[in-house]
Amino acid sequence: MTPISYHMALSAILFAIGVTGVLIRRNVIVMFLSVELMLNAVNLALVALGRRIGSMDGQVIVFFVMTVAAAEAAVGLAIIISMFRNRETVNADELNLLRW
Amino acid sequence: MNQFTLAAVNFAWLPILPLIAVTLGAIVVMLVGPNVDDEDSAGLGLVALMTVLAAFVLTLFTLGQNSLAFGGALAVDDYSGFFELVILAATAVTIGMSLDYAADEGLAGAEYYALILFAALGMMLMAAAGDLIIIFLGLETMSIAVYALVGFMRRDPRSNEAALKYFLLGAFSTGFLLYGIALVYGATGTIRLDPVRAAISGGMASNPLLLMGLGMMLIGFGFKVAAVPFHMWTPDAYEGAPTPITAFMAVGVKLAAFAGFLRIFLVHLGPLSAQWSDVLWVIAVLTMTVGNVVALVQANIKRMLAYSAIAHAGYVIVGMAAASSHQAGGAILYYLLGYSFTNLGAFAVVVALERHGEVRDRITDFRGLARTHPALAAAMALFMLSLAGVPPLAGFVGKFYLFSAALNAGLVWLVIIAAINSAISVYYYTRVIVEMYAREGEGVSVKRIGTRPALLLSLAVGVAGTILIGLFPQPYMSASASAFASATSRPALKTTALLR
Amino acid sequence: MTQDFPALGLILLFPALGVLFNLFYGRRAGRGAVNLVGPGVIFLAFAVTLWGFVVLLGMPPGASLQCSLWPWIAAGSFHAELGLRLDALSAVMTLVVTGVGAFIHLYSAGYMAEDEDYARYFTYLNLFALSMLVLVLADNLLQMFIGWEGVGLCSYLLIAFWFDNPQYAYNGRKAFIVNRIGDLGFLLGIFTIVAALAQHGVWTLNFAAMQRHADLLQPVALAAALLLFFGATGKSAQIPLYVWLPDAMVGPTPVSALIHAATMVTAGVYMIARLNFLYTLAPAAMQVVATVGALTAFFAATIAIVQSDIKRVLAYSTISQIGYMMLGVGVGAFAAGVFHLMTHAFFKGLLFLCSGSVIHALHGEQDMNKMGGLRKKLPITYATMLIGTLAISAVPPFSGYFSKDLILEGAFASGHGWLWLIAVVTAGITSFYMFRLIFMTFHGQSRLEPEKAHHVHESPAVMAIPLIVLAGFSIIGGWVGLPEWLLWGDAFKRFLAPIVARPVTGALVQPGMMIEIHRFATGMTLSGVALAAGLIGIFLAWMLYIQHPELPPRIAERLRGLRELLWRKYYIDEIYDLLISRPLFWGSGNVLNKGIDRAVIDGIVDGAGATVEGGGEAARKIETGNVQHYAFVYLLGVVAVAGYYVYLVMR
Amino acid sequence: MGGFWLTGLIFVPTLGAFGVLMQNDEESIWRSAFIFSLIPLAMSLYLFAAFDPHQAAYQFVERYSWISQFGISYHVGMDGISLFLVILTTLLISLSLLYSGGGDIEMRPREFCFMMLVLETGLIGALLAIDLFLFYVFWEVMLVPMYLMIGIWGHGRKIYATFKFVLFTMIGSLLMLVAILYLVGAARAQIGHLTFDLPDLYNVPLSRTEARWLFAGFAIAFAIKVPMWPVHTWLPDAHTEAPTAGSVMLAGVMLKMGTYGFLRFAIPLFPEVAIEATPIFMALAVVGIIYGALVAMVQPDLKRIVAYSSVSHLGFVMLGIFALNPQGIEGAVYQMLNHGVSTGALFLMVGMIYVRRHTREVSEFGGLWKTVPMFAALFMVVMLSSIGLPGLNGFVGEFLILLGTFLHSEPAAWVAVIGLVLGALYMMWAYERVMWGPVTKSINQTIKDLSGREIAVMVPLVALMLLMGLYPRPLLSRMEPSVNALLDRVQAAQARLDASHARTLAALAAPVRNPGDK
Repeated sequence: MTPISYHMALSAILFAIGVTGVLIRRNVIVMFLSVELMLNAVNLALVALGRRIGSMDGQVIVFFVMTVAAAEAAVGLAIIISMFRNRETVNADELNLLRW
Repeated sequence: MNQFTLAAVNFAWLPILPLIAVTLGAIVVMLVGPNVDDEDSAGLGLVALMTVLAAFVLTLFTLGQNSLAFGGALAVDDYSGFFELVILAATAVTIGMSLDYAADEGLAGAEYYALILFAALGMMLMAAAGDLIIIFLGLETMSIAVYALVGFMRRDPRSNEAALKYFLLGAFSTGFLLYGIALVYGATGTIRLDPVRAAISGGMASNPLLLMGLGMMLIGFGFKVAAVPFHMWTPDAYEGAPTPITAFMAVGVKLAAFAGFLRIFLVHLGPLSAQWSDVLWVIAVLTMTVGNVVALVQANIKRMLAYSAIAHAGYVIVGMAAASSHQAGGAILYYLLGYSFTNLGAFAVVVALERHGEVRDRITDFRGLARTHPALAAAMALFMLSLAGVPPLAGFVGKFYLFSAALNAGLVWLVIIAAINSAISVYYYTRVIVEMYAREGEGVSVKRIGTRPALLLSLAVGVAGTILIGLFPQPYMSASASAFASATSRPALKTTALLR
Repeated sequence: MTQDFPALGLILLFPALGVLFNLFYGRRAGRGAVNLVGPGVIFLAFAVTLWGFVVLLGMPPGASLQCSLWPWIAAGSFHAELGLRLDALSAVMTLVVTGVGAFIHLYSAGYMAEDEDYARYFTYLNLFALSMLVLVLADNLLQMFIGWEGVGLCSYLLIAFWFDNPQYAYNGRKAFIVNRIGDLGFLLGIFTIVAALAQHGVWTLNFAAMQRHADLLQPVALAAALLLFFGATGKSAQIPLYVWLPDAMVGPTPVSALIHAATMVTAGVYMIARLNFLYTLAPAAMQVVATVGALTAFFAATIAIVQSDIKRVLAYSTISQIGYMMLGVGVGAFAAGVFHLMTHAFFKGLLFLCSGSVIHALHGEQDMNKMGGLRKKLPITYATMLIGTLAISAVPPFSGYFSKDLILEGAFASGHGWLWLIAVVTAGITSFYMFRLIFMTFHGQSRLEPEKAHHVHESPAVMAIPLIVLAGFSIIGGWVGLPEWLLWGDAFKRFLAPIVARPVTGALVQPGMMIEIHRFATGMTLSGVALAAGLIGIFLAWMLYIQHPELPPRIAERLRGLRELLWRKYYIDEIYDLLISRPLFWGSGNVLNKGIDRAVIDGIVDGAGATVEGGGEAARKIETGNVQHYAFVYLLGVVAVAGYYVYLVMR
Repeated sequence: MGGFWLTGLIFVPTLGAFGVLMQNDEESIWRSAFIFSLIPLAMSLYLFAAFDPHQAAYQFVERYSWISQFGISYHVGMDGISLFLVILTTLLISLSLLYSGGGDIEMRPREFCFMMLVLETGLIGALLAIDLFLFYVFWEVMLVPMYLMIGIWGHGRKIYATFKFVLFTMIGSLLMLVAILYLVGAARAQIGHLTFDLPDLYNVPLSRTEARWLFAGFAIAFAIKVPMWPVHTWLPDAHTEAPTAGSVMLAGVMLKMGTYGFLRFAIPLFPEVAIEATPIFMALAVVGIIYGALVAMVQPDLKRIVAYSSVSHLGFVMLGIFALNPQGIEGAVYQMLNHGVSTGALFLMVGMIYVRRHTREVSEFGGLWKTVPMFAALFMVVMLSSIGLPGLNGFVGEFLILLGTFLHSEPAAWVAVIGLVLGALYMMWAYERVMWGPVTKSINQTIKDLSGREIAVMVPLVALMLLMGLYPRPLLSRMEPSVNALLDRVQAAQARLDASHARTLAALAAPVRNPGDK
């Protein structure tokens, strides 16, 4: 079977991709998707570690994370929408009413 | 058997009764909400207030016992009790200052108060967490609710923007926290906190997984407590949010975040303090300095208070860096206590200044306030002085306690830096006083504070807390100390079987 | 032996009461009351003094009356009490102060008859008398300092009496400041003495006690003596601090007579005589005193030659005469110095009052070039002033002759040949410029401005009486000092001897011993020479100002440089101004105030503030509002933390 | 002994402050404030009478536990040094209130009286506190009302002045706080429990370096308050912009907090370091004396002149303190009182003239004696006391200080005496330009002479000047024991220093023979 380090490496890579996405994509929705990618990367790690340790906790957390992510998505999209209503943009660069 | 379960029930439900109460209250508010139109949402507010008070009373009953519930998922100790009480008080005050603010601003009452209650629920969970999952759950319950609250003024683009920024960054940092949790789990093989401590005290000081996880969690909490360099969201979110929510964030969120932060690091990762106190040393210096120095140049009171909140987080982290001192825990709790009351009061004044539509959040808006509303001005002056650390007010005694703890841990230079920082902070806090008293201005006119009992009450709580905690600190000090002690000195795993 | 004599307190009490009365009720009570009280209290003090004096005469030589008041400053072992002491020396001085003072007060009543500020005037004048008496009767050095500065204050107030003239106000301040500079010396002298005695566990400034422990003072005698003498140069207007006295003449003339001729300015001489036991321990210091005295006497006299303001002539002559006294005490002839002090008080007081009477008659005219021929119009003034002039010119049998003679004798006998010579020459110059004054004022044809000329009038009785009285003293005042081979011979010296000529243990020179001229012939020769010098002076003055009035201008023309030098008082004021005042003010204003205070210190302070604020401005700019920048900063933090832990692991 | 005298003294003003808040019409505000200020005055005078002049220990001591966890107690007591400063405080507060009621303060009298009385609490508390924490609390408390007084009732660049004042003092006091905490920690290591009680903190074994740092922590805070050169520049601004009563309290009492701090805390806590630091402080003091006088000389503004004169006078005080002998220290304490009385009076009179003319520019005046003789005459007396004329109070202090200095180090005294001449120079010059000469500005013809109220304010001060000048004994004798107690500590430290020097010398001389010796 594949050693744990592979899973860990993969999750790290996915996480990094997610982080990069948040940093470089201008569209807030895509940024949010990148965040979801980060969470899922962590999920992968959790599952892998759980399996290695041989406890259920890992998987259990994953379920929690997925639900929470869903809730987060709901609120997040709601915010984005109301934002879009007022400003007609989803471009991160244009969110600079509040600064300094 | 049957009796046993009964007993189990009688006993085991007690610790979560406050949580349940808050939840129920939230649901009730949500259900009856739609039938109430926004202008007189105050009624819902009162319901919420009642709920909180009920929860407060229930929490009092949980005090004194020191155990774990739900197989260790919840820690029922004075530590959680302490934080829950302060959080509930903060929630109550927040609701208090919201009552006619919400009506004034035409906010949808039902959702508003329900969300506040849910946020409170999350905070309490964080305070009571005995388990990494609960930490995570609590954090998210709180955060998601607060995201919504920050963006609650749907028509106000500033509010939207604040919410979005807070949300994006919040979710972003959740990732790191979660990653940290995962790694710690991987390293220690458990998500219960007590076993974590047990595991690491077995000397895994250089376990890469553990250290990395520790770092990641540190970052995650650093974000919530607004420690530099993870603070960037704070000013924007504070400025954009409805003012009562700003207060709620500045106090409630911070308290909850620190509750988790302290419990994990000071208590359960305490044995590894050598591995993180240096990081906190640096973060403390950065946080205090950036917070104070940037606060100097702010023109917007909410933004200024945001940076001041950052700076104060810095002082608290000074206390954490002093983990090696026996005083540290008590000092931090006491400090947070005083800080909460003072800040709530300050924000209450800001709320009092606002009037639907008009934003009265520039420092210059306070000009001449002493002439038009002497009482408000006096209260604000009191809070500013307390934040600046002028004796005999809460802020000063808190600093005093923290600094002596840090010196006790031998962090002389850190304390000197902190002292210089609070000298700097005097400048911008007194600037508000100067605006109110020294500068000649026509002075804003607002609805007489007397006509707003809830707000008046919130102010009164703030004033009373600021003065009493400072003037007669002994009881609060011993309370803080014993509360912290209860978290560290828990007898070996004594779970009450409910979900076993 | 000393005897308690509480009545001494009255000598101070009366003037004090006078001060209070004039200060609080003077204006309400009216001119009559003030004119009664002002001089009255001094006459009362004079009476008490006489009483004490009589008692003192009844006691064995060297005895003293005392009256201790109350404890004053005490800290640690140091303690100073307030107490009064009337012995031969202070008796003489007190008699002069109260006696001459009383008559000058009386004279003032007439002189100030037109001035509406009479109450303030007599307040000051009584206050002066009080301070002067404190100085004279003090039984310890520190209390003497109270009077010492008190008289300085009064002279400040009285010089600037007509303060609405800025020049007068300035002169007043100048006097006080110059005096204060001298007082520093006095103060440091006190410290030196205290320190020296304290080393041996002796804590006292009491004259008697200090005299008992004089031997302990030996190591610091020179320093202390010089420091105190520096104080004296200020008070008694000696080189280098004499510059204030001429300017002090802007005060009311009675003030010039009382303070700047008769009493205050001689305080320095009195102090040195008081501390003779200290000075005799430091011959070098006495050498300095004598030299400074002689030089001052000479230079001041030379300046007096060219002055045309009648009061300024007298002022410089005062400086010069005090120089004589200093010479006297400097060469160890303490008695002689004090003797001259006394006679000088008589005749110089008289001279000033006369000049005052002249000025009064001429409605404030002081320039001798605008006088002349007043002999007829002011007979009393003329007569009395002539007496005074003869006295100061040391023409026997007028008082000046005896006292000046004693000093010269002392100088010569103590082997200060050169100083003696200077003194003799000065004597000549003195009589020259004094008679120049007489001739220019009273003789020759009138040079008065016509509108003043016709209502020139002799002064009223209240002013004339003091003139006559003082004139009388100027004649007979010296007779108590007849040479020992004559009648009651040398009474004065014998009276003072126990005080000023007491052998001091460890002293290198024994005063009293050294100035005994037993050879009658020598004595006669000496006084003969001095007398000759005086007469020559008078003759020259007569030649130049009576016989050939046209000569002086030509001589002045011929010796323009010299005249200018004298006219400008050797440019001392200018030099001080250039070397001290200007740099002081310029430096304080530009270097200290603008430079260090504003620029440097405040610069640093505000700079620090600005730096912090600038840092804030810079740091806030990081908060761009762009959420991705925030995430980036966040990530930097992540990298740092992660990096740290990687490092921990790798280590 | 005991009773609640000191507590009353401290907190009656606070009660008064809130009592004043109750008042509404201006008249009753001023009256009640004045009456409330008279109570502590009376009490302090009673304590003067009841004070046992032969006892060095604290008197009228009260002690209650406050923050037991830190061993902090409400511990107050009075000794021969604080006694007089307390009386000075109560007196000046009453007089300032009496004066300010006469029209110097037009706006917001209620707040003003409130501040004044709170300030009194702070000042008296700081003077009587024996517990370091308590002291620090009062030390900060007195800062706030003063800061607000300058900010609210000040003139001109009052904002700049207030910030400068607060930041200067705050930086100092926070460093002091750190020092206090460190000291307490060190004490804990020795005696096992936390305590902020001053006596317990004596003789805490500290390494030389520690002691030096801690002393610095205290000394900087106090030096800023004094203020010593070169940290004095907040003073002229604060003084100049403050309302009259503010300047009076600031100069009269607050500055003394610095010098008092040296006497009560810095020196007795770290005598060795104090002894070592003496040359530095003497030098700074002397510089301050001369510097302050010279700069005062060239100020165009009467208040700035007086302000800089404070720098000079406080220089004398510091000089006396660091002479570390009875003459010096008693002189210093005495000089604190003198300065309080005379400078307080000066500020009051400047205020009186300001109320009349709304300017303090020297050049605006001239020939005032003609129009306001009583004012001018009183001003003369005050000035003379300020320049230390023998027979008035100023001289006693300055003489003792200079004598003490001379006994300690002659050069310092030699330079310091120059300050006397300069002092006379700038004061008299200013006086001459303001009071004498012709009346240049016609407006000066019309100004009124002192009102009854103003005379009532000045008379006690002038009386004190004469009394303290001619009969200082009751004051000096009461100070003596306390001062000696302080000096005993200093001498003990001196002995220790000498001993250690001897040891080091011995060690140098014979390192081989007795290696144990270090």
